[in-house]
Amino acid sequence: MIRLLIVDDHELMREGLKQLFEKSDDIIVAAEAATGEALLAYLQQDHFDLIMLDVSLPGVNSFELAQIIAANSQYPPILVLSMHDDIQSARRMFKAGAKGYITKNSNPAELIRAVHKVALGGKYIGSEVSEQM
Amino acid sequence: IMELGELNTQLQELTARREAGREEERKHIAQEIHDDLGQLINVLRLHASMIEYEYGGSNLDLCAKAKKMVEVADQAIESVRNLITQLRPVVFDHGIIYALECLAADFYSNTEIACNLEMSQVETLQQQVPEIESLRALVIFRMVQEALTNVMRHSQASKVLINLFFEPQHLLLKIRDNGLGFNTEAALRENAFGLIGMRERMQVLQGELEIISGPGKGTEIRMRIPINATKRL
Amino acid sequence: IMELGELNTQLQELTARREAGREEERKHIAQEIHDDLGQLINVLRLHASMIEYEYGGSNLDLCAKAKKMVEVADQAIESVRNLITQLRPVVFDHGIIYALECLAADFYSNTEIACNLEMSQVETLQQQVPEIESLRALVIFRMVQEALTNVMRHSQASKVLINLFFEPQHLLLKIRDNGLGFNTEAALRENAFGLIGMRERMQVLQGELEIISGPGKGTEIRMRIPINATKRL
Ligand SMILES: Nc1ncnc2c1ncn2[C@@H]1O[C@H](COP(=O)(O)OP(=O)(O)OP(=O)(O)O)[C@@H](O)[C@H]1O
Ligand SMILES: Nc1ncnc2c1ncn2[C@@H]1O[C@H](COP(=O)(O)OP(=O)(O)OP(=O)(O)O)[C@@H](O)[C@H]1O
Ligand SMILES: [K+]
Ligand SMILES: [Mg+2]
Ligand SMILES: [Mg+2]
Ligand SMILES: [Mg+2]
Repeated sequence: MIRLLIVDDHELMREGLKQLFEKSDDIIVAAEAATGEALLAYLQQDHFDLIMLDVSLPGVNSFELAQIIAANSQYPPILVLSMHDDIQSARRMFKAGAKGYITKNSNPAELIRAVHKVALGGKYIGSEVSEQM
Repeated sequence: IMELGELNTQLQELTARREAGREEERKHIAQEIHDDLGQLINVLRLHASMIEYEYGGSNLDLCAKAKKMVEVADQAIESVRNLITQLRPVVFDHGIIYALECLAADFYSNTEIACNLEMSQVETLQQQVPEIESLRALVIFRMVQEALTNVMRHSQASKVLINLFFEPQHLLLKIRDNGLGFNTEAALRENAFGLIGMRERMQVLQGELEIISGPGKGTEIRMRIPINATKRL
Repeated sequence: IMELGELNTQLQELTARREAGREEERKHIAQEIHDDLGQLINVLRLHASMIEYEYGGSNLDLCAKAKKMVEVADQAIESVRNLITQLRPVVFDHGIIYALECLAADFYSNTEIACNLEMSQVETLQQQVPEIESLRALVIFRMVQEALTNVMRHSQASKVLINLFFEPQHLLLKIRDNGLGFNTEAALRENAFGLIGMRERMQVLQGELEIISGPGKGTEIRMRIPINATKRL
């Protein structure tokens, strides 16, 4: 079972993602956070297999946040969720230590595939982004 | 009666404020489009694609409707992305170097004029450049944008080189094209508002601007900008 | 070396161009949001409500999803409307009188400072005012907006009166509040960019601006603007 922590400031987005992952037998949305602080607090309290991280949390430098999380080997890998499909932004987030990057308008099958891949220790680059490489 | 010098200072501040106000407005609108509209459209797309995913196999009509919605949502997302790029150059989020890299790449893909970005002492740059106050960086970015627009519209060049380097306390920036060139004095006499605007912005940055060109010689725009100017914008 | 007069003319044109450029940009973005995004979201909403209508009875899960999508689409449509109102004041579509009416109503509902709009010779106004070139009208609108912002921020007034009337070839516009008032000379000496910007815009319109105020006396801004100025903006 993959325990997923969803981080996005938009409630409707979190709700949609939760509905999607509910359909998948081996993924469970174990917690959701709307801010960077809530995310860090969850990481102290509980165990997760994957963080799905929105790059655009208000008032948060997502590059630095990813760096902090990636620097701690106790913490789960990060799959970045972004509105944008630009390679430069993906490169930056990988440089910060993220293991996956996928755009918010990806199809359910791809979202699920990305979660599996990164949670199991792999890397994932969303098709919209990798097409440009 | 006001003196010329006094008038000039006041006008510079006015220009700076106006420039800053305009960028603030752009930033605000881009943020609203991104945080609000963009997210809502992504949520719509997600639901539509879930319908397609779940019911697509069993119900053809529903599948077709859901597919259509996904397509429409994708168009809307594309439109949101374009608006945001127009409004909010990445310089706000990732600094001037990254912004210039994107600008050069976009310029090439829009115009097919080869556009290279050369930097020397990249480490010093990377260390010092983030310290440029973000509004200051944005003004620099807009000037490069304006110079490139001129290259596109007037130069008939086949390539343009953006050169960024670093002197203690100063950023040096050159934009050079291999196009037709022009008579700078004549252009300025004819109220070249693009160029005058660049000169004005440069005064705001307390830097220096040189425009070197002549018929048949291509054009080079040189800027020398203090990194930690005394005045904040 | 440039003369003061020459410099001034050039600066006025530069200001006019910049102001016009800024409004053009706003208009362009508003149009894109409206024509492109707005339409696409409406299409999405339509499809979602069709799914709800067709399948809602037989499938609870689908019904809930479709309902949700309609809700989200409605939010997105609201967001589009808000963006457009911010970007594109109604003056573009319905002329200055209507725009000022909206402005006064909005001002009252946002601040609870009573805001009345008085017009005399309304017929003449209605006939002549639509002829004001739309960019010119927009500049006037922005000045009233700026004056009202000052009333809100600085005056502590309980009411403000906007007075619009008509002289052959000129529009007269007064904004008077019953608030604290201020020392105009002192304010201008301290680089009052809002007021200086108003004066500058008025030069662009080739009109006259008077600011009448004093501690305890309330404030009155008077504008006299040629309707058919020789220069178009
Ligand atoms: N890179 C260039 N190559 C050739 N000619 C140029 C170049 N840059 C500027 N010019 C010339 O200088 C003139 C003035 O440029 P300027 O940017 O001030 O005005 P513009 O581009 O014509 O209009 P705008 O106000 O929209 O910028 C141009 O019309 C063009 O003739
Ligand atoms: N209606 C008013 N009632 C009282 N004081 C006013 C009024 N309008 C302007 N002032 C005074 O004049 C000053 C200058 O106004 P101005 O609009 O130039 O600047 P501001 O409103 O302080 O800042 P901004 O540049 O954002 O407009 C204000 O700070 C305020 O003290
Ligand atoms: K599940
Ligand atoms: Mg977000
Ligand atoms: Mg130009
Ligand atoms: Mg003000």
